[in-house]
Amino acid sequence: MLQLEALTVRFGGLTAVDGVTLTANRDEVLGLVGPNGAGKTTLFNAVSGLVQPSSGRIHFDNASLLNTPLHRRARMGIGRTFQVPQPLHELTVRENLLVAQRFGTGKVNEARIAEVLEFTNLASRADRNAATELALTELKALEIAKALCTDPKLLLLDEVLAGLETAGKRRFMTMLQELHKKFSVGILIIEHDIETISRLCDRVAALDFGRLISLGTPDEVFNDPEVVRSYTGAQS
Amino acid sequence: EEFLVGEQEPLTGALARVGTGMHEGIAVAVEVFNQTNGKHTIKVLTEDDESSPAKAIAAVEKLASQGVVAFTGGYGSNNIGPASDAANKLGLPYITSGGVDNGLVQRGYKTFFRINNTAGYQKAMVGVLGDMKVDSASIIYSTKEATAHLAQDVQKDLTAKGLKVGMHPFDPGISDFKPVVNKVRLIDKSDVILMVGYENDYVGILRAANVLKPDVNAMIGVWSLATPKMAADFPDLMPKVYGTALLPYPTKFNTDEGKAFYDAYKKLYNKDPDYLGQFGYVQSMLLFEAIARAADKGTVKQGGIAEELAKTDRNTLIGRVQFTEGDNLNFEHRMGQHQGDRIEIVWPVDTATAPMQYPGVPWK
Amino acid sequence: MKTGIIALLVLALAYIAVPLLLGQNNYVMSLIIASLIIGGIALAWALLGNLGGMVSFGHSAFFGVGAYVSALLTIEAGVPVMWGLLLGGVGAVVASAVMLPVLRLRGPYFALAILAYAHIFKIVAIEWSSVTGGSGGLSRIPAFPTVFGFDLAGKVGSYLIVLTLLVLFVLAYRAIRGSYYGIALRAMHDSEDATRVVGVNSTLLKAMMLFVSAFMTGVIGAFNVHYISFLEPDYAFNGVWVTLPIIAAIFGGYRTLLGPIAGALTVYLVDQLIFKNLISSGHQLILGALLVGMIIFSPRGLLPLLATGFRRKHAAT
Amino acid sequence: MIEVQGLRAGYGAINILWDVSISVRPGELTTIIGPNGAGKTTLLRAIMGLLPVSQGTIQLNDKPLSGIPTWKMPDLGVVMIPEGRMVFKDMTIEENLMLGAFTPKHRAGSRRQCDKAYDMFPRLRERRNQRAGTLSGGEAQMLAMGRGLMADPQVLIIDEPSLGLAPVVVNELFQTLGRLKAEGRTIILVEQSTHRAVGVADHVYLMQGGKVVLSQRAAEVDMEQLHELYFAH
Amino acid sequence: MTELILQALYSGVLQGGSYALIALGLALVFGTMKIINLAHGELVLLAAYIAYTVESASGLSPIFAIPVALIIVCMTAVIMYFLVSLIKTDRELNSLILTYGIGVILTNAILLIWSAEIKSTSSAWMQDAVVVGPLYSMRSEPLFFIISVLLMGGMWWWLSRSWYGRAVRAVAGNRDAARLMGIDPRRTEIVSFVIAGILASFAGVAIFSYGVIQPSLGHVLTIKAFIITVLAGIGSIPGVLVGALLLGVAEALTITLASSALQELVGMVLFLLVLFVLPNGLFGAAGRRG
Ligand SMILES: Nc1ncnc2c1ncn2[C@@H]1O[C@H](COP(=O)(O)OP(=O)(O)OP(=O)(O)O)[C@@H](O)[C@H]1O
Ligand SMILES: Nc1ncnc2c1ncn2[C@@H]1O[C@H](COP(=O)(O)OP(=O)(O)OP(=O)(O)O)[C@@H](O)[C@H]1O
Ligand SMILES: CC(C)C[C@H](N)C(=O)O
Ligand SMILES: [Mg+2]
Ligand SMILES: [Mg+2]
Repeated sequence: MLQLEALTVRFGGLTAVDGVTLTANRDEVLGLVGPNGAGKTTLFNAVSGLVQPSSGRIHFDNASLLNTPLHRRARMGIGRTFQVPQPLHELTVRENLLVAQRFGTGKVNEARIAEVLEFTNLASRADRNAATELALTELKALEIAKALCTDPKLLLLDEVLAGLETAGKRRFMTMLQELHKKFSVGILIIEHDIETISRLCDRVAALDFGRLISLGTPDEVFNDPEVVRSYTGAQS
Repeated sequence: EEFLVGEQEPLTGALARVGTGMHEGIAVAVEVFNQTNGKHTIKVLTEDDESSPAKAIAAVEKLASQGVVAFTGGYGSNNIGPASDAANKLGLPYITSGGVDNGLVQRGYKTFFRINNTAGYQKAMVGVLGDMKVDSASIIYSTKEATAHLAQDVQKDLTAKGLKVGMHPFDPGISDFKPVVNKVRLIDKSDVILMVGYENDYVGILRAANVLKPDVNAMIGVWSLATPKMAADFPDLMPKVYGTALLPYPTKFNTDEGKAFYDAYKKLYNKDPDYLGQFGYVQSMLLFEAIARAADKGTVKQGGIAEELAKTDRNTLIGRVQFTEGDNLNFEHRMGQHQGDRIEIVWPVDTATAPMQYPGVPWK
Repeated sequence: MKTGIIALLVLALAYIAVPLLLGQNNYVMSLIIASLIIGGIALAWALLGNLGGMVSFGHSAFFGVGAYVSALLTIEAGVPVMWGLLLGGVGAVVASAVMLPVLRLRGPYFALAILAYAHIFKIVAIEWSSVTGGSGGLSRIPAFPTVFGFDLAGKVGSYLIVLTLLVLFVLAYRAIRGSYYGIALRAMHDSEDATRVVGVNSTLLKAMMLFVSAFMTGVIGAFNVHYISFLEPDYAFNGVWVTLPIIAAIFGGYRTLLGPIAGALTVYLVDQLIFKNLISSGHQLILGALLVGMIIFSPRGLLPLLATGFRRKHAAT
Repeated sequence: MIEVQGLRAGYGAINILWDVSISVRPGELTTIIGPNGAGKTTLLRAIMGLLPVSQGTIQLNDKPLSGIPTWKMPDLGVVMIPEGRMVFKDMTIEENLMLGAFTPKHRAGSRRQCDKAYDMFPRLRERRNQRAGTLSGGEAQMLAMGRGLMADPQVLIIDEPSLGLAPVVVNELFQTLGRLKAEGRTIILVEQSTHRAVGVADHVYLMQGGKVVLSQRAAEVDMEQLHELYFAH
Repeated sequence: MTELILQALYSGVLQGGSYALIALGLALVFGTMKIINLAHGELVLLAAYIAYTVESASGLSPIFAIPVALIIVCMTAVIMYFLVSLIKTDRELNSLILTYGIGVILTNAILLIWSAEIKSTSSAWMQDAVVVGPLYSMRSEPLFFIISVLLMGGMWWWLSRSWYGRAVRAVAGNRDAARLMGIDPRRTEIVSFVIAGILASFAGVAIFSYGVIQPSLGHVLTIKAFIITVLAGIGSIPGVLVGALLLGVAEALTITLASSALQELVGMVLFLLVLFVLPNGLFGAAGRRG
């Protein structure tokens, strides 16, 4: 569904993403790992339209995304979350979802919003101010809920699990697995916790210095010597 | 019988300086009129228009609601236009010396009167150049309305007379005149520089000229320039500079009216009157007299004041005033020159108080 | 429900009581009209600020363009004055289209870039004298017509026109604010990227707000020119057309629907009726002090301040 | 070294901490763990004076800290490495690091300290002139850590340092923490990965709902029991 | 023609020197605190009027007014900072409006104290011509040009080399984080305002020494200063000098080659061009786009 061909993003002299060729499918959970600064978030930014690739191609459902403005990518079915949660300011949780739905899908469906609220455990928080009255867990849930409301085919999740306590992490993982099935969305997730990735993902892609250094099942990737050297290190 | 007269004047804002000058003249007119007329008295209610057209309208309306029978005052054609428009709608006469735009009289209002116009200033500028027998002139003028019109009228006159004329408009916000003056110095190489602007413009131009010392024979301005205040404030810039003026300074008034004006002014403000005061005085005096005449005929409420004003024909401190469709076509300015700490009238020759010092510029 | 009744009462008061009680007093009427003019711009300014998240220092550009377009069309092309108002607004929208590049700018850059446009428009109005009459401006601007024997050019007529314009503006503002666009716009100020990735075309929305705000200001500019029958660049593009509305909007509460108008009425009337008599020269000093005080003690403005005061009082009793 | 007694604090009208008392001994690493929203960050902010205290006392070396503004803390040898990405976005990495040594007595050694930080996080050296605002999440976290060490603090208060770091870097981080402790520094560590935190700690506090629910020497901690407590709401 | 252009360049450069002096204070507060002080022009103007008062009361050259101006203007600046520091929410926007209000107050206070009349120096020494080959200027112009460049160099050295320079920028970036570094935000900010006051004092005396002042001038100065700050790019002192010279020269050339009526247009067009084409200014870092 999502195809990256030789995708490259440069910032001045720095090559943040370097010739990455990768496919993500609707029926899988694909993990994206790599050392800090490897270019994971930048890759997300290129797919969702926040940065312009320097070269290479991005196809979604066989249509090129290169000249597609950012807001239209949401309508095409690409939803994303941010590494640092970004609730829509000044709005309540419900309004956050209303905006996402109205502009992400073109119509408003209250039932669907109720469903998503329920699903992400935010129902009791629906009328809170999203930016000022939510705890970290709820903010992370809201990030996912917002993306869900745009009826995505593919979700880009940037470290949604980071900073969560163990129990919370487990709850979120269950939630992600369920939503993958229930809403039939493909998931591309960035995460540093190896255990989480192993449990959640069908396939894993590892980046280092912007390059794709390994791709395969979690086992294959985490045993790849290059990944061990640059990323996982000797497990202590 | 006491009559209320409204004065709408810019006492604050960009025109505050000139507005205050006018206001002093109007106050003197009240003083003189009330002492000499005997039968009627005038009380002036003053309203500040803050140099803004909308507030000028509001001022006129406020004064009308307080029962004034006519208006005197205003400065700047852009404020006077809407203000006199409002007065006209209310059927009340409006007399001024603060607006020289031709559009004002072209409206054909029966209630609008003014005692001066661009033509008078133009005559004085062109006239003094004739006496100097120059071949070329550079006009440095502000793009503001009254100044731009006057500059263009003068240019037409001069070109018709075969002079070479260089035109240099400037924006009112300009801070450094050196590049402008330098163009005159190096390109135009004119005999004289004509300045059409306001006080700060003159100071800027003269400053720049003082530095660049263009090879010209005279620096000639219009209103706001040949005043004792300018001589006092900028002693090094003013010597031999020309500007329109009606009377020399220090002045001796020969007529009875002139003496009365002078004394009253001195008494009220403890200083010598300047040209703004004269204008304010003259316009108001003409109005007050018209009110008195209308009162005697009992026509004040029936448009009598405007009728009486239209019939005006009188020698005043600024010469003979008659109104043709609201405009005083007799109006003719004179040209003064800063000579030492005096201001002498140097044009026209028959009223001159001293010969002009020509050629002569501040830096020579 | 309750607010609906209050709104109707206020409207009745404005439409019936004011003309009946004050209609004869030209002076008071002209003050009220002038403050409604300021209020109209303040409303348009606040709409752009509140919904678009943009502070403008250049609304005089729209005011001036609206005035010129309407004046020229009515003088030269014989367009009826009432149509002139509408076209003045359209003219301002066209002018604002030239400004679209500045939408990329943020905060003070946007504010001052718009101001730069206002200056440029003014210079164009001065220099393009064959059309605009140059710095001398235009004269013989047609006034409002007489309809069914009722002179709209008079004080009461003009008052009713500007009042109606303001009512329409408020309704339009309310409709936009309540729509999904309004919600998305509110979100956009502090989280633009986040808003965009859920599918909001933020540039388009901001442009729409600029257009709406420009349109309103242009209509007011056009109204003013026919009301006052006077037009020159210095006046039409004068800074007061933005400074007074800003003071009014901030004072009344630029985040509220009626704050800008309430602020304009208060500030302008108090200034003209009271401060001016206290200090004849420089009475704006007090306005400046009020603005400073308001920003420090109640940055949300007068109406929210009153509302809290009201609530507190009720809670106490 | 640091004594917190009966502390109540919060944000505006909302109170978060309820009578929290902790005691940090010199030269030890004290870890505070607890679920999201337990008030750990709030406690650290209160200690640093970033939040007003409504009740209770905080003492440093038996002297009350009330009335001492946050910006005097580094002078007293107390430095906090805040959670999240509180870096100076518009300044370069190097400038950010230098600011860590802002207090006059540390300025002289700032160059040397800076090199030490680069040695610890070589990635930062590569990027020394990059604007901090454009760093990746993990890089920003490294920068915050490096900056905190610039003033060579006696007391180090660290909030979730491993957040968003790659596993290799996390390993190094905990080694570094161990080394810092060995150098005799006092450390307060808030961490989400309970195992590792308890592993390096001398003393463990568990917080829940704004209260301390467990205080134990690290050696005595039974991880099973801890987890039970952790999930008991 | 060459002589004409040379003179225009020369006048433009000298004018640019004083523009730089006016702009620097604004650029400093903006660059360090993200606050656009819309009353900065009024501060400059206040200094100019103080110079006038000192000159007319004592007959001394306006130069001697500098100490007096420093005291009064810096005090005013500190009061302004105090007011700004009272802002509780949304400082970037509210400070814009607050300083705008302060500008209104100062303009009207100046009007009340000194009246609307234009003022200008009567010091012949200041206005005497200095002729260098084909180039002419008033004596005060090169004098203040040199002062301006010196002040700017000092400022630049101090901001880029000193710990204070880092501290102000840190406070602007993140107050809480700055406090954790041991920086007292209030103190660094007051210092910024005081320095802006010092620069404004010199600038004010400068414009009084070769120009004409009137109460409405403050607003014009603020806008010029902001244009230059944008040309420069945030936080760049060399940028301020270059931007100011560019503006001065562009204006002088426009007057010389076209018409002075277009002078103001130049600044505005330059301003917009730089915003669109070089969004970070001539020398600046990023930050003005949303
Ligand atoms: N706007 C930018 N300008 C310059 N460099 C940038 C910019 N944005 C990102 N970078 C650099 O690009 C590299 C990749 O950053 P990115 O955020 O994609 O990393 P990441 O893989 O998400 O890392 P992390 O796991 O730490 O979040 C980093 O080294 C970062 O410093
Ligand atoms: N600025 C704030 N205003 C209001 N409430 C806040 C604020 N910051 C945090 N809170 C609330 O205070 C409570 C405690 O938050 P705190 O950040 O101290 O938790 P924590 O233990 O650090 O959690 P985490 O592990 O998620 O970092 C939470 O409920 C949070 O929502
Ligand atoms: C001579 C002056 C009274 C003219 C005035 N400046 C005007 O605008 O018309
Ligand atoms: Mg990342
Ligand atoms: Mg925390």
